[in-house]
Amino acid sequence: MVKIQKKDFDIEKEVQLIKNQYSNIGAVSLFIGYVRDFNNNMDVNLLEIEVYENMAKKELSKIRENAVRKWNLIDCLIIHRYGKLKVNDKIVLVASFSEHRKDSFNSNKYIMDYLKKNVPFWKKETYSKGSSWVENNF
Amino acid sequence: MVKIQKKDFDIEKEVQLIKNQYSNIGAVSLFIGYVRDFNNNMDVNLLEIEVYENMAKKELSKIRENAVRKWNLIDCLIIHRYGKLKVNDKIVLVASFSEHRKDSFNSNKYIMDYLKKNVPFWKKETYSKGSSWVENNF
Amino acid sequence: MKIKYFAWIKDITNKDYEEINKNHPKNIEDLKKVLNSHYPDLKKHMNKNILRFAVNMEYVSTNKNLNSSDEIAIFPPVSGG
Amino acid sequence: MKIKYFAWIKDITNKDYEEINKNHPKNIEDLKKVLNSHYPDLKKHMNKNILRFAVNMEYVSTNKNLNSSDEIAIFPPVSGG
Repeated sequence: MVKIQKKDFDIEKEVQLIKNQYSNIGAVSLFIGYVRDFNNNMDVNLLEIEVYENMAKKELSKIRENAVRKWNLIDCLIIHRYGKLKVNDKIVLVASFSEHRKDSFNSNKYIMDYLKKNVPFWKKETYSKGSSWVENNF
Repeated sequence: MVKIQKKDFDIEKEVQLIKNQYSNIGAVSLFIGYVRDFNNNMDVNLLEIEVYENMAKKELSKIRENAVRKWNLIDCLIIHRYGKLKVNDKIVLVASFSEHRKDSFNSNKYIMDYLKKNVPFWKKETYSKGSSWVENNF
Repeated sequence: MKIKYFAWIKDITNKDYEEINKNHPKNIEDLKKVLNSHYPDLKKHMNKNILRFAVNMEYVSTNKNLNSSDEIAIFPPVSGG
Repeated sequence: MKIKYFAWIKDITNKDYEEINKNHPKNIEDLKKVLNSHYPDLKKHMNKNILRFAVNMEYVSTNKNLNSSDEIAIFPPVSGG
């Protein structure tokens, strides 16, 4: 499943919702991205995330399906938030569900790498003085 | 932190306990291992995990410290359960906390690989007929 | 034809989107010329080749032909995750 | 000297641990001989070189000397995680 939402999420609940459906899941790899207090040596007060929602949904669904096929995943969940976020808030969750850990690990990394490069979200950071659009480093 | 315990754990709570202490965490990688319903083509009813507790704690602490040093992690949490577990129960959690995702990903994989090979836990599966000690596949 | 702008492109165009319904650009290169002429501040970015184009929510990297019903998006490198 | 057994080793020795307080084995090779003689069913596993030994909770792979105060553990390949 792919979710693009403003609201926060509970990791345990999101994982259990999927885990409860499959007793053959042995391995779950998760990545969670958070808003950091410092970036580019600037003290971040607020992070605004803009999204091209329909295209983001399309891109995330595509990469999710590719990952499921490539690593034979049992399921895969991607959540990305948008709107105004504070320091320490969650931004993104990628959860890969498989029988064995190798597939969950590799697919998780693959999805995050793709997401950072291709899915149309943009971050704008507000500092004590001014603000700027973020460029991703790889 | 390293925890060896009988009881279940809540992923969200365990992650937040650590995340709340550091505003510079941008990336958290998690691995969670679960009891699967099938293993070695046998229908698993019950999984018993035995542990050499003092040595397991020592080994996990050692690998945790190595990972923190090697990838400059902000923190790292390992939880491993023992005792009688049912299908769908959580077995293990490894959580790596870093500024950027590369370090959390790589350390997470490293810890799980080491854990599977060297930390003194043993699984005994009970099937509808009989039981057997598990051998890890890599 | 609908053209959508995102992130700091929007700061230059001063709008989220616009519609061009008559004499719309025939392809992506045409569109770039139209935009450069409407928004002179966009030109230096356009020349650096860092902007990304999507037509109907699919990335395009070639000089694709455009139809009047297309939704085109122009945006800087993404920074989600 | 305390010797601890785990997993299916315990099924062979029929005990979790035992103490050897007089004439204790001087090193790991000595210990292997003593165990093979006390527990004949252990011998075939010992010969296959799959068992792991720890002294005071550290793995040993060489023929380490043993002291009377040592805690030794003998176990099959681990299977946690």
